[in-house]
Amino acid sequence: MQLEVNGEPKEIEAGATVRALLTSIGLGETLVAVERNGIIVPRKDHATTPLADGDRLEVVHFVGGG
Amino acid sequence: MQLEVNGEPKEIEAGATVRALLTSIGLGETLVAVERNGIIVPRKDHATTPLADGDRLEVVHFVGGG
Amino acid sequence: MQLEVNGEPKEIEAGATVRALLTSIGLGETLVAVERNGIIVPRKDHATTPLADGDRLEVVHFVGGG
Amino acid sequence: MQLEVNGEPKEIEAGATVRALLTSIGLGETLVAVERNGIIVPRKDHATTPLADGDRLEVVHFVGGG
Amino acid sequence: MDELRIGDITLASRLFVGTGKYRDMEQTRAAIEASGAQVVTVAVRRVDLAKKDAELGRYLIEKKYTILPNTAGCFDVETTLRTARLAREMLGTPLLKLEVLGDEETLFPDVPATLEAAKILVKEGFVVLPYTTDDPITARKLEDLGCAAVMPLAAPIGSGLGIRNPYNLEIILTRAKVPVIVDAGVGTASDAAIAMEMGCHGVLMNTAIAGAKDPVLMASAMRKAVEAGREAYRAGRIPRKLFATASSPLAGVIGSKQ
Amino acid sequence: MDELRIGDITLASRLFVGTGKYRDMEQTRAAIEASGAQVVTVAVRRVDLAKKDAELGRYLIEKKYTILPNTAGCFDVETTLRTARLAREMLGTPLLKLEVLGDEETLFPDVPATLEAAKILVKEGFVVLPYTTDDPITARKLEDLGCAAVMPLAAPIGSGLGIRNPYNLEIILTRAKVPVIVDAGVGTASDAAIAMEMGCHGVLMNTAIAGAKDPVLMASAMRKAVEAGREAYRAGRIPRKLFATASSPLAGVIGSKQ
Amino acid sequence: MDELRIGDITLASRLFVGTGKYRDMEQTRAAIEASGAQVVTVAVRRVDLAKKDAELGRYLIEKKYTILPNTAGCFDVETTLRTARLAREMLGTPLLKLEVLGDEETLFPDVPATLEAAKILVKEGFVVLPYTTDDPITARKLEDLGCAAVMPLAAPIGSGLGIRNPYNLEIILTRAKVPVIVDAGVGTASDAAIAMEMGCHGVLMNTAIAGAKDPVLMASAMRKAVEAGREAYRAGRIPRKLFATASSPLAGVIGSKQ
Amino acid sequence: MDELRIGDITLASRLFVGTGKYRDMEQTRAAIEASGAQVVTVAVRRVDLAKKDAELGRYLIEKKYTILPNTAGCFDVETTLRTARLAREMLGTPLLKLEVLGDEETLFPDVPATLEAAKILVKEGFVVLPYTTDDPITARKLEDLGCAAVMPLAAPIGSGLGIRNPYNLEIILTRAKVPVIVDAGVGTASDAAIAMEMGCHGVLMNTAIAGAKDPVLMASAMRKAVEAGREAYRAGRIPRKLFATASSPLAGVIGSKQ
Repeated sequence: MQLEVNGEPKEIEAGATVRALLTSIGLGETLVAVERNGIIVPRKDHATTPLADGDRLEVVHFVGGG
Repeated sequence: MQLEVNGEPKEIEAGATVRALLTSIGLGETLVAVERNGIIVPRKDHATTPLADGDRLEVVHFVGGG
Repeated sequence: MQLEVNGEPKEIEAGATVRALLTSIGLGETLVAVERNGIIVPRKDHATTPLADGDRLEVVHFVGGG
Repeated sequence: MQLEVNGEPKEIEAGATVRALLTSIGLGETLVAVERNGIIVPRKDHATTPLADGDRLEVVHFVGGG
Repeated sequence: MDELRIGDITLASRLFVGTGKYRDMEQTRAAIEASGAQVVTVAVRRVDLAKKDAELGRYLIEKKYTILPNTAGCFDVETTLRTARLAREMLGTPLLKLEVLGDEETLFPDVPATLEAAKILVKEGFVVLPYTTDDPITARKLEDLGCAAVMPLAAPIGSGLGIRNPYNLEIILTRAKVPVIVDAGVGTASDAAIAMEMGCHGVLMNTAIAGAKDPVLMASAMRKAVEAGREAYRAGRIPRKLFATASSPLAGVIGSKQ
Repeated sequence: MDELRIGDITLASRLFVGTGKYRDMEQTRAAIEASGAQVVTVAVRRVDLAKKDAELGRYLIEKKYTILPNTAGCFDVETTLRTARLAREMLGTPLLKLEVLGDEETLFPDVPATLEAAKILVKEGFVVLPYTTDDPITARKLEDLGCAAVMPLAAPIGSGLGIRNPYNLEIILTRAKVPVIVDAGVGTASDAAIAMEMGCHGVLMNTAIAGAKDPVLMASAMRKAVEAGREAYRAGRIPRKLFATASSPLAGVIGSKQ
Repeated sequence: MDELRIGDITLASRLFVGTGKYRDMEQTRAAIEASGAQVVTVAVRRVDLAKKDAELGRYLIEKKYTILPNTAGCFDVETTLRTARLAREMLGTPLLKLEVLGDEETLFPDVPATLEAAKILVKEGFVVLPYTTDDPITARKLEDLGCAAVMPLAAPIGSGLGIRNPYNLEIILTRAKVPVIVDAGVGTASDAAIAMEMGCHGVLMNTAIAGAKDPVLMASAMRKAVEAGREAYRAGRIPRKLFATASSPLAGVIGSKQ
Repeated sequence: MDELRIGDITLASRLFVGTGKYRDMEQTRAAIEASGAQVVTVAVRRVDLAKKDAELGRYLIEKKYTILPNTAGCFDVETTLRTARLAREMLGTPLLKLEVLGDEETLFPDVPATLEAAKILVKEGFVVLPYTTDDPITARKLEDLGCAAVMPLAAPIGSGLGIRNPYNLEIILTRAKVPVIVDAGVGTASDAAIAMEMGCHGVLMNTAIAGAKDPVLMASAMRKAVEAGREAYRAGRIPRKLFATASSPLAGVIGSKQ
């Protein structure tokens, strides 16, 4: 299925969870946060939250800022 | 009937118009403006606008200000 | 004889007065002042003050300044 | 004999030296300096410098200052 | 001709004066006249039923001053709107000095309420001149809402502190497409001159004149200061330098060798 | 009548202007006239034997300006004294702007040399107006020597930095018994206004006018600024406060409960 | 012990530092350490899918810094709220530096949007430290909404202009019941010291350190400046006077008569 | 190592402190120690024959402070010279803070007398550190006479006004080849930091510390402020700009389109 991750299109197998997405990107679950269609997905729910075709995801971390 | 004019109670005969009120106060119609229950009463309508018991009126003019 | 006028050498006939010097330069006597060997020559004495060989003269006027 | 020490009159026996004066005041020789009639008396000469009647002496030390 | 346009008014004088706090009507008249101002601000207040007196309004109209009613004293949008409408009804003209105040201690504007009121009043056809902070974002929003000018404060009303933040004012001036009029905080003549030298289009004041020991003389001082500042702005001042540059020629001094 | 007395001269204008650095004689004339100044400074220089021209002096005399010759460009006492004497011989009047400069980079005065020259020139009968630093001790010494005024610099000559140290100037003003005229450093109109508001008795400038993009307009600005500052000083400004004071009455706003 | 409490955090250091604009992670680490700061701000940004790197976050957590995520870069309420919630999810703590910006040129806050976002985020349990203008009315509203501190700008972000309007800041300090932290505009050490001397409870900066030629040395300078300013505030400075007061005794000089 | 050399003395601390006006010897000791100063000024006064006490001198020598005797209180050259010679006789070292004062009200230096005394004392082998006005010409003359440093005042002694004329100080710093030490006028920590940030080589103060409500805490503040200012000067501050520059990246905010 097709997702939009951080504004860019991304293809992932149907039924993948948030955790699977993060893994596919090469990210662990600490020090990132995920928003799905405008709503936070709490870390504890990453493994149990399935994604759907067309989902818009934001995956963020901390960068230097003031 | 009983009005509230500029926050103070005022007694006036039933059926009086805005013009009559101004006259009773001793005011002409230039350089004042009248609001009745929160709505401006245009000067041209002073003579034809009857007041009702319980009306709240604001009668204002210019004073020194900066 | 040889004078120094405003830091420059100037030749003038022997016995010339301050007035003669000014005339030879093309200056009148108003709005200039003359110093001879460090001493002011008052305007009234211009005509009667003879110059001597080697005299150092300053002939000044007003210029724009602040 | 009669001295003036720091602007005040002081009586001391004839022939007294600078050192004797300091001793009589109760001062040692460190951390003070002595001027006699406007001239410094070096510390090494305190013991050998006799005072004379009418001498004006300044005996100074350090005080708090900025 | 160096004139200022606000809405469809054209002004030769860039000094706007208030009418509050004078000793009496005579002093008010003399000070306004000495100021040379063409635009004069007034407040809208309830007629005192005991001693009604329209002398001020009559005088200003007779002398053909442009009256700029304010909404001073209003601390919420609703009262502000009603006061503005009453002013327009009284005068028949849409010119308005918009003030929505935050609190009595500072008399600083309430920024969100000012924006909200400006939006409504512009739509109702008012020519809105809003009193605002020196925040460049708020100034731009007011301009974008259709205000005819922006009027940032120099310092608190009546404080006499002068232009406390020329940097913010400079940012506003750089970006504004409507006239920028310094409103509030001027203390003395040089404060007004500085505002004009920065490129402000006008200065509005009341207490600096009315509160001076001699208000009429101060009004004259302010007139000259605003003109002086404007002329200096137009004349193009010399650059600032750390070191000196002689004004008299250094050559030609006596005694020097050629 | 608010006039300034220096020596036995009485002046209505408190602006003193220089004549250096203008584009040409026509601009000089127009700027001086626009400034309203009555006292005009000039430098004393060797006649250029190639192109002598006394136009400036003639014009100033014809127009009845009070000419104030300076000793600008002099860096030692001897040259200063000789220049002063030549100026007096030329003009027949004892008025003198005394300058003994320390170096060309700063054009700051040489304080000991200025004091020495002032002492001699006062004894010779000159009416000495000395250019000095803003040092209150030096100002007092110059006054004690018999100078007719003291003229502390606001900032380096031609720098346009304005009054860099109002504190020193205020100390001088508090203590002086002769007129205090700010000489040098003014950059724009408000600088002149500030000097006058502090209580200075006059302002002397040249580069701020002659160096402006439009010198004649700047001359007019300076005239108004000096007048504005003086009037503001006399009018008695409002005190400075951290918090606000309303100019419009806070009572009588519509909608309020009695 | 002179400590600062914000929400339920207790801090010995009153310097808050950002982590942006350093050359590399090593310089970031060295500068933060030299600053002595305990609270460190970070931005929340999309993971760059090409080169993801969580080094900064890991380091700050490992070193037990208190991380203060900001909403920098957000120009509307919605994006701000979402960014705030992501930050909290990531960190597990409710501390938030709230920024809703007005435009990129000034990076001044959008006042109404900041107020709106603050209201929502406080309700959601965030400990909100809002970046704001130096407007005392807005500062009070933010406090009334339940913000844990107010953080007025001293000057535009990254401008290095220092405290451009100490008067507004002083009004805020006089009235605030929550800590006041100067955020943005500091350029050099004395700017930070001045803020603390005025009674500010802390200073937050990034560019002044990261943009210095030697950021690590500047970080040390800022640490000392904040401490110096705080100590001077607590020590009670001498009053300002126009005239002098001797520090050495005037009596007892040699040669004087008794 | 960032050290200051004056004559043949090498100093790690750039703060010079006076010893006047403390409550008692204990407070003097604590404040000097907290300041971290290595050079300590003292005055030379007549021994009070009634209660002679050399405690201060003994303590400073025991603790190996570098003692800098001053000629404070001297208003003429002769008294100054005699006081200087007595100080040298007492201490055996030629270090001298030269003060020749103009009057008691301002405690400004007498410029010609200071120059005259400096000339003589340098010839007599003193290492002369003269207190002077901020006049760049006088500063240069003192340097040319062989003074080991120049010490311009920031403001009147004990006034606490801070650096009243940074422009003059900057001119002096640009031109000086000997250390420039700000002497007098500092009021609080930021004043000292500003002096150091401008590039001054040291700061000398007394009243700002001794007159604070808590002198020992203020001494610590001053120590940190001088270090902060020096480090900031060496670290190279960011340039000042009117507009903003983001410290957090503007790219990568959530919700944005690529």
